[in-house]
Amino acid sequence: MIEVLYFAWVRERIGLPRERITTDAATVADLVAQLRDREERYAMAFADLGALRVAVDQELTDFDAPLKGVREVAFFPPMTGG
Amino acid sequence: MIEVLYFAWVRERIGLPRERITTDAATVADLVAQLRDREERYAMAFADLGALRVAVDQELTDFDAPLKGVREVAFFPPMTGG
Amino acid sequence: MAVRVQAEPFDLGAEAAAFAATLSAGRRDIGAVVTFTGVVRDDTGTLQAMEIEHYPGMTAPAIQAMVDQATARWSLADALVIHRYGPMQPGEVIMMVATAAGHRGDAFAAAEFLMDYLKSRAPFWKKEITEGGAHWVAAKDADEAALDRWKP
Amino acid sequence: MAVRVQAEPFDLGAEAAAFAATLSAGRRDIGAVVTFTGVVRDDTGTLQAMEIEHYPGMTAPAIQAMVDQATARWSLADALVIHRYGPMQPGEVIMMVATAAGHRGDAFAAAEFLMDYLKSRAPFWKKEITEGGAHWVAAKDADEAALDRWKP
Repeated sequence: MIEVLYFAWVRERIGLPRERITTDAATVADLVAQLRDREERYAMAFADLGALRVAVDQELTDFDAPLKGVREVAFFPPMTGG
Repeated sequence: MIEVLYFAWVRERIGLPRERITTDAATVADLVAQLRDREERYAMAFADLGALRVAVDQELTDFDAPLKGVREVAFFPPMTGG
Repeated sequence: MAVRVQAEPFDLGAEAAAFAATLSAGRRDIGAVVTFTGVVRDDTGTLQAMEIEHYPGMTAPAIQAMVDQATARWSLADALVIHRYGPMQPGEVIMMVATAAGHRGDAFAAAEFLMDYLKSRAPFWKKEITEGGAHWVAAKDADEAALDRWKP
Repeated sequence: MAVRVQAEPFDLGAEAAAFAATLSAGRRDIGAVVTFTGVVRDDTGTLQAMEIEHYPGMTAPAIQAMVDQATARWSLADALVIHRYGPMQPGEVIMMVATAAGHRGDAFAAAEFLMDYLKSRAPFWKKEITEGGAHWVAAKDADEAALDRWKP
């Protein structure tokens, strides 16, 4: 069971801020592929991975990061703080 | 008649902060040569021109600056503000 | 080395004074204090509000990691980062970085480094609300490129 | 664009707050405020006092010319320079630069430019008074070299 979080327009497109997902995905990319297959709103949110960033257990990482032992995955657009 | 000002250790070596000098010197360098010839304390203060800076009418300039029409010349070490 | 992530407005002058006060208490090796303050800008006069979303669990640790990097890289006596989230008005302070060091070079470099990283690596997202609607501010290529100068 | 040359101590927080207040009154094109504050440092614990001499007729106009150069070179909304002269104690504030701009790059660059020029081109001379006596602080090669980066 992984806690999946969405922020900014990813959250708005998917329509919820977080959800618990039971998955056998080996990597973040695998998880994204499973999410895309769920519903149109997920497919839309994950249409362009180049426009997305991912954090695994609250650390920025890449889409090929492994999910073994991971508790939390977050998807969001490039940050715009400061 | 030119108002000549001295700052920091130049002032201390010469022993006064300012004086009025009547001179026919054409350039700052000529004025320095005349001052050096005056007394030992001037010769000491102007021993190394590389260690000095000059302002003419309150603008930083070089030792070959002309003195025609000038009202004020100031001698001092490199600045250390900020 | 303090990091604060908060919704509440704060005052540049009060924070700068408090930062300087902790410095001047007891230590005499500080010659330079730099502050950067980010303000909600409204170039076109159409901005009604700015809203900043963040990632609560990640934000403060991510900023602390940036401060730790800055401390490892430059000779810093102290550093402070305050970043707000939630709704704010044009003219309001969004965030602030302060650095203190023996020499100005370290204080300036660390403050610019922290700003560049906060812009592109801290989990904040800005939304602009105008009469025409709301939109998420896009990341700028220039902000991403600014990180290059800090590569070892 | 204010320049103040004064003997009186001043407070970083109060000056930063006043600078920001004039900015936020009415204009909304400012996104970045940078301050630099110089403090009397005493690394060795032997400094009793610092004394700064200056060239009264030249100081303020020379600094104003630097501010004008900065304004011509970067897109600045406002700038402030305060520099003290006379005696001061370790830990006291010597001087301050503040810049305000639409974007952080302009505000940082103008503040660093002003600092580099103030260090080597404004007519101030520092004297350190220690138990062992008084001596004039020598100009640093590094401060002179710092000006090179601003050459066009």
